[in-house]
Amino acid sequence: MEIRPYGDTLNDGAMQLSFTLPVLPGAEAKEAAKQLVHRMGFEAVSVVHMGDLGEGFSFFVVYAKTPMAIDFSSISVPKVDAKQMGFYQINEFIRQEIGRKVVVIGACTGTDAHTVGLDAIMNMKGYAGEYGLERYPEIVAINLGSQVPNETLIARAIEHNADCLLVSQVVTQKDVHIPNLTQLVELLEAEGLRDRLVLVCGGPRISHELAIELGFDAGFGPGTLPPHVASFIVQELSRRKH
Amino acid sequence: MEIRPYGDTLNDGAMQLSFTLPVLPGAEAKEAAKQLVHRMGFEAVSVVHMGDLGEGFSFFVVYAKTPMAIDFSSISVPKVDAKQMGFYQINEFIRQEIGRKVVVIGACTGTDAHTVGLDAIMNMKGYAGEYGLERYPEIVAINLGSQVPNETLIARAIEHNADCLLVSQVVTQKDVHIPNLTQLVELLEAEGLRDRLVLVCGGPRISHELAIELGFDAGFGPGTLPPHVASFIVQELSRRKH
Amino acid sequence: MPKLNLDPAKVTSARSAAAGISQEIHTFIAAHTTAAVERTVARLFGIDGVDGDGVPLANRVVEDLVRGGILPRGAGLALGNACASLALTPRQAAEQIAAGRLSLAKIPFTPDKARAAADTHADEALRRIASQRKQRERLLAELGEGPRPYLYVIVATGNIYEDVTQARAAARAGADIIAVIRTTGQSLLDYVPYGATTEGFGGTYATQENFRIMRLALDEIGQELKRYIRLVNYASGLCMPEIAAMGALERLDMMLNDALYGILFRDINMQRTFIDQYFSRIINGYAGIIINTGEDNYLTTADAVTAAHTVLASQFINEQLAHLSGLPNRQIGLGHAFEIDPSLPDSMLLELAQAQMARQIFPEAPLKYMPPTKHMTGNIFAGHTMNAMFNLTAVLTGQGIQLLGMLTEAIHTPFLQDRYLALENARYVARAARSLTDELIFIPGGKAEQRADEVLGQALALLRRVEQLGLMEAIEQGIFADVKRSRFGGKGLEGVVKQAPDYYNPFIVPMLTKKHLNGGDA
Amino acid sequence: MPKLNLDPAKVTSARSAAAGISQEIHTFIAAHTTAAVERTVARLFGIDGVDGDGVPLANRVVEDLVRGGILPRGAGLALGNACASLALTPRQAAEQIAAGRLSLAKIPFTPDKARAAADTHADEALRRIASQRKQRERLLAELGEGPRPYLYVIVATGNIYEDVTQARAAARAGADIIAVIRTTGQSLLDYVPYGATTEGFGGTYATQENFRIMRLALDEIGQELKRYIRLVNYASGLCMPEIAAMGALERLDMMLNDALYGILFRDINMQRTFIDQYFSRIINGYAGIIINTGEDNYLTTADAVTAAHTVLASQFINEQLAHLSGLPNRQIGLGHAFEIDPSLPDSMLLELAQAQMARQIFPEAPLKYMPPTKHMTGNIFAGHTMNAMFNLTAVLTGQGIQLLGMLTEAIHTPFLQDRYLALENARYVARAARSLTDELIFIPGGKAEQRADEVLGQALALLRRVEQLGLMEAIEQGIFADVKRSRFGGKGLEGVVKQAPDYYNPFIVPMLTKKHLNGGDA
Ligand code: B12
Ligand code: B12
Ligand SMILES: Cc1ncc(COP(=O)(O)O)c(C=O)c1O
Ligand SMILES: Cc1ncc(COP(=O)(O)O)c(C=O)c1O
Repeated sequence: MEIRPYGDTLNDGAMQLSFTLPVLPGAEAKEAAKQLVHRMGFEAVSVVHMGDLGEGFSFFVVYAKTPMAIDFSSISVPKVDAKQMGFYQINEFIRQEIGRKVVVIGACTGTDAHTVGLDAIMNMKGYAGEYGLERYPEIVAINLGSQVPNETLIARAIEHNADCLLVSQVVTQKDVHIPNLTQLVELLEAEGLRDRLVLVCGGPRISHELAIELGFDAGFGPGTLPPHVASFIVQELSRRKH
Repeated sequence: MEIRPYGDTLNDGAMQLSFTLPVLPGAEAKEAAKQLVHRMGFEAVSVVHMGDLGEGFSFFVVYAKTPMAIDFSSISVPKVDAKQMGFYQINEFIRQEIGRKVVVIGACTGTDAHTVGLDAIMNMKGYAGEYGLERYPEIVAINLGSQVPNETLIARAIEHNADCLLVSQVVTQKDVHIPNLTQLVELLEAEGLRDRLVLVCGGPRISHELAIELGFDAGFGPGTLPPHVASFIVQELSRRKH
Repeated sequence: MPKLNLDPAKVTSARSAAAGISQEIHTFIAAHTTAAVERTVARLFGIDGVDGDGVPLANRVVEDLVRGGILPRGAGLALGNACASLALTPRQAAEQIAAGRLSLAKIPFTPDKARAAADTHADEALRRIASQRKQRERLLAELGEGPRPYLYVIVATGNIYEDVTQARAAARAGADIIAVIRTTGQSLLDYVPYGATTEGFGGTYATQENFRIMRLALDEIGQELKRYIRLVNYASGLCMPEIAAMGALERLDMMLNDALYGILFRDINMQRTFIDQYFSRIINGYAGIIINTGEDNYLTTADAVTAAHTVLASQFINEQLAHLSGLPNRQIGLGHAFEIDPSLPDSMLLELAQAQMARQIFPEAPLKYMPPTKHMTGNIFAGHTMNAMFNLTAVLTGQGIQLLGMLTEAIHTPFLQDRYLALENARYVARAARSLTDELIFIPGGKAEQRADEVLGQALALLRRVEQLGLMEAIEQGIFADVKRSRFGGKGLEGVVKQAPDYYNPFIVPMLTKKHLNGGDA
Repeated sequence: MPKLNLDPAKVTSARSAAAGISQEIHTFIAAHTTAAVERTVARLFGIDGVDGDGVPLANRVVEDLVRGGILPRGAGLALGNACASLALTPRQAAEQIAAGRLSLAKIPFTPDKARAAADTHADEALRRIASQRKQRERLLAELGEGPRPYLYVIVATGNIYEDVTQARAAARAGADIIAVIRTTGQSLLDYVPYGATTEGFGGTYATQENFRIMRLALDEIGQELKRYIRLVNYASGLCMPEIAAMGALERLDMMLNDALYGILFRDINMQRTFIDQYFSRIINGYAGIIINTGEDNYLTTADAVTAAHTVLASQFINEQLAHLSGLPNRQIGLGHAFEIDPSLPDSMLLELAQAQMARQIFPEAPLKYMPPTKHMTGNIFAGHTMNAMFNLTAVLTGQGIQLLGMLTEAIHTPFLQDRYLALENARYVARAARSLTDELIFIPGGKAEQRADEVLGQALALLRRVEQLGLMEAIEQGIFADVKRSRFGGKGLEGVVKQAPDYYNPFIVPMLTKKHLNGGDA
């Protein structure tokens, strides 16, 4: 099924854009904005606003139509491979399938101090009506909090004989999360620990796809709830056992 | 000079987009949005919002970076070819160079009833501090108002022996203004009147370029003031005389 | 937002000046009829459809009356006469007329039979309309409705089927009212187009079939959402009463219907408009349809600060004329708008004062509050902020009907996403601020009160002047919206005729007396 | 927005509980010093720059004091002693220390000479700071400033030169205040980076050179715009007083400086923070710098409705601690925020009540009002509307400093266009609604008043509890922001030392007594 953006008529391809160009406002600037958008393949380009941002910058709002379509039926998104379970089911699963408590260590690593997302997954009180991992009787959940160096996280993992690491990365300016996450995987591999751990990351700009690419076992983005994460961890542990 | 959009770093290419796709929200829809924008040549595509519009439509806000640049020095914009004059200068010019009153007839043609733009140019009281053409002693300005058929406009032009027609087109949905403007030129040519008249159009989506393309002598867009238009008319008339 | 302290004497004087103005015009109206009024009677008699050339049968009937010189007697009697004499249904008569096989003037006229037949056919129509009205009441009782102000959005794709998609999505996103905007130019057509249409510019043709398609779609979604979704279309134009009749038959819930709009903004002849609006409003009134007046339009050509009083003056006139058509206050959706230049200091204060003033002067009217339009630009972000301030003003001053502003107002008729964002904006603001309505008060004697008093005073002076001149003369002098219209100029004058002494319109009395609507105007 | 009727007895009691809490902590503070405090003394003595390994000379000096065991006596005396004994400038002494050619503990100690030299060097610094303060006053008198609330925006590109471009553009677009946000992680560095920097994440390094570059840029643009543009940076962190000193020297106008922020949100040791904040605020006070406290941060982890009173309680504590550092009320920019979940009914009413309450309880403080952040999403349009409601609240309640929300808050640090749109939004709302401040009042006994009373009551109870426990104990119990911190945990404890009996800091007294600032704290 080929789909296109929709403004007010099916497949009209209508889209809104806004951007800044490093030139003073004027007829030429407006034309430059138009040509730029045109060159991207848009048609019926209409520059509906030009504003003076000062210091030789102009702001543009543009409406245009794209002839581009996408075959929706061909889209497939890698998804975390785990059956969704609830609080009781997960604890029961651990008792049945793993037979001992699962040790999970979480941290906001590097210089990241955004703990709210990780806390949503781990804290007793939980998030959006779902208990956090600390409340799970069969999980030992250790939250190291913010700005934890990768080295410290690994040291704690060894100390507690962890089954799983949960890493949160929220600051993504200039892609600062990428080297930070990559370094953790490298350090774990160097220590020969990578395969002993279920390695999970999360944050508003993290997708499962990205996580896999960086060498993690799973990645969780916005809207994640604690049981999503716990379901994956315990099923992955059980898979590895077998 | 090659320029690119600017977010917070020169040439970072950052742009904002928003659009609707005719699919239900979900992981696949989000991926489709991402791939679509990617296919347009954008990089670092980040789908930052997906909303449910109902009836099987989803709304997306996307930030992405374009690698595309535009050579600003190569941009040239066709401009109305006339020296800017003021109220007194224009009337003096008519007295000196034309030697009789100039007859200008204006109308919102077709089914268009948006008179404010045309009135801004023609009405006594003027617009943004500039008198309208009706106030010019050397101009006979006749404003036919709204929803004037092209045929009626031509009849009045003949009746008043007009020098110039001013046509306003504001409604542009489904490009309804294009056939309407084109038809006027065709009718005038059929009547052998085209060359006797300075033919001017205007409106929020009219550019000089478009006007020329459609066979007009000039086109005026947003922000036009009465003396802009009058300067052009009188200089064009004088050019034709010589 | 309780109470500006307004001078009740000024309000009373203004209302009585408007009543005088309306009475005077009414004397004129009562002695005339128009082609559109008589086409409406024909339509209500069941004469729908078009002939082979696509000309509506109702037009064919009236052409025949004109040809036969009996338009001044009214289509009701002529058709009643034909039906009674020839044992035809009105529709059959119309088909024969269109086929050139019948001319009404040629049938011997038997007044009593004609009148009785007219009443019979009228009664059928009244029953259909009454039952639609009761259906609306049933659905409202069953499904309920959104809180006030009702959120009102437009669809205007030009294609009724796209309109349906957009309307359904809007209802899901929280819209209470859907208006299908009309294509440009329709208001100047002296007939109503026919059938489902997919080709309009800046709007979709108002046809009875389009009304039906949208009504069905909104009823369906209303059932699903358990919220009655109201449908709006436009009466004003050269077919004002005809479209009102179509709206009554297809259970529209609101109609744009202004006594002056066509005159001022579409250059429709004033005699024609006054006569047409009278009957169209009688129909709206009977059908339980809320009218929306168009005072917002003044502010698209005039300045919202200096012309504020013209809005108020026009509201008074629209109110009084509506009363003469039997519209109760709760069906009079007087219009006004948030159109003050946002670059002015205190624009929000002035808007609040104006909106609150209107609220108090017309306490029972479901005021229709229009968003910023003319100061909207291509800067969609700045526009979205203005809309938020408008939404807040609407909520704080307890407006009845809140037409939502679109962030793309200066660009295109709304995209699906534009409407969604508008609804989201309005719902957030209402949720956040609704209870501030009872929490905040204006300080007595403050700027807001002074401003309201000033506007009221100016409106009163204007109304007094209009009363002296007479409304037609006042319009000829260009007192409203800076527009001058001559009594004998504009479109549609040819359709105006003086009633014959035996003129009869079988709908006026039963509709005014709310026949079949047990409990009077209930 | 005049006056919620608040119980003055509750306000007085809350303030006196906070005074008690602060006094108790002050006893502890007065007996201690820290590595950061002593590095600050060194810096103020002119010890800027780094050694060959990029380590700041100030750190080298303090390491040397630690090694020599004389940190408890203070860097002032040690350096004074060295300078007096060896006829060196402090900077020369520091360079020799860094080169390993000098150790302060090894120089025979002559207390009187040491103290006199310390006072001399201190006096030089005081004069420089005082002259910067006077320069600010001159510029303010000459250029004037924007109306209140001042519009405050951030730049955070990570590159000081891009920051300059963005800051200048923001000033043109109406910003009154520019804050250069700091890179992640800097607050945990136990030294201050050096020189102009172009590589930060989520912000730009706070260095003295970066301060200077931005100050120059803003002075220039201020001259052009004829409006003094204020500059902000962050003191809080492991180098709180050092950065405050840099700010004083480079004429920053405001600094983020909260007595609890580092403890709660950066896990910096509480003893360290209390001691550091005391001296840093003395410096801010002397320099005429307005501090910005960080109560908004509570609401990023806790709920803005249920934790509203923790904000108020913290404001009381920050106020009292600031007084102990000699800050007059008009330099105490207490923080609070518009963070109520927009999906809740009445969110606007609750925000207005809270903002107005803060306004009345701290009437002279230039309250710093923070925009919605945690409920901002990738829906930039909805976010822009929330920001408009925030802007309105800020204006209606007469806040002092209005930090503008960005429509892209949930996405990235601001783009040039984001900031522009934010300023446009704020300026429109202020222009439209400024005079409503004096036009609207809350009804007595209404929901807003009840809510304010409730929050005040809860804050009072909380402060009483903290007073009983002592502030350190209260933090250990997790009373603030749901965060528990141990007295001996967190970063930087190793830098805390008890003062020796002959400890001397040559800045405390002259700064508290506003030496060289004729007219006391003027
Ligand atoms: C709250 C907040 C703060 C608080 C943090 C308090 C705290 N203890 O966490 C404070 C005020 C301290 C703060 C500071 C800063 N912040 Co901040 N902050 C935010 C804010 C407003 C909300 C973040 C949040 O709490 N979201 C709610 C949670 C529940 O959502 P979430 O993190 O996405 O988590 C969910 C999922 O992603 C997932 N998840 C997240 N982590 C994990 C981990 C695992 C293992 C799993 C399975 C799932 C998972 O599950 C969660 C629940 O569904 C955002 C803007 C915004 N509205 O998003 C900016 C934002 C994230 N901050 C930002 C910045 C730049 C900073 C600073 C660097 C600014 C500065 N220089 O001062 C500082 C420094 C902080 C640092 N060193 O990291 C930027 C980041 C820009 C970027 N893209 O890089 C943002 C986007 C704001 C902005 N536009 O500038 N911030
Ligand atoms: C005011 C207004 C109305 C008023 C018009 C009153 C009147 N007497 O003009 C009323 C309420 C009647 C109206 C009705 C409709 N409108 Co209207 N209206 C507007 C509005 C809000 C402002 C237009 C305006 O006055 N601009 C101010 C003037 C000064 O600007 P301007 O026209 O650009 O003129 C300047 C230049 O362009 C130039 N210029 C213009 N004409 C000419 C001519 C010459 C010769 C020259 C030299 C220069 C020149 O100079 C002027 C001064 O600088 C716009 C939205 C907006 N904010 O732009 C919608 C808008 C134009 N309307 C629109 C529509 C669809 C309609 C309707 C069709 C809706 C309906 N179905 O009911 C109707 C029908 C009208 C019709 N038959 O044409 C759409 C058009 C969409 C599109 N792109 O096609 C808009 C964009 C709104 C929207 N988003 O839906 N409208
Ligand atoms: C009262 C009224 N009637 C009709 C219309 C639309 O009329 P037209 O279809 O002629 O554009 C409007 C404009 O919005 C109006 O306010
Ligand atoms: C008072 C205060 N200090 C400092 C900061 C920033 O600290 P850091 O640089 O540690 O992120 C904030 C957060 O905005 C704050 O509110």
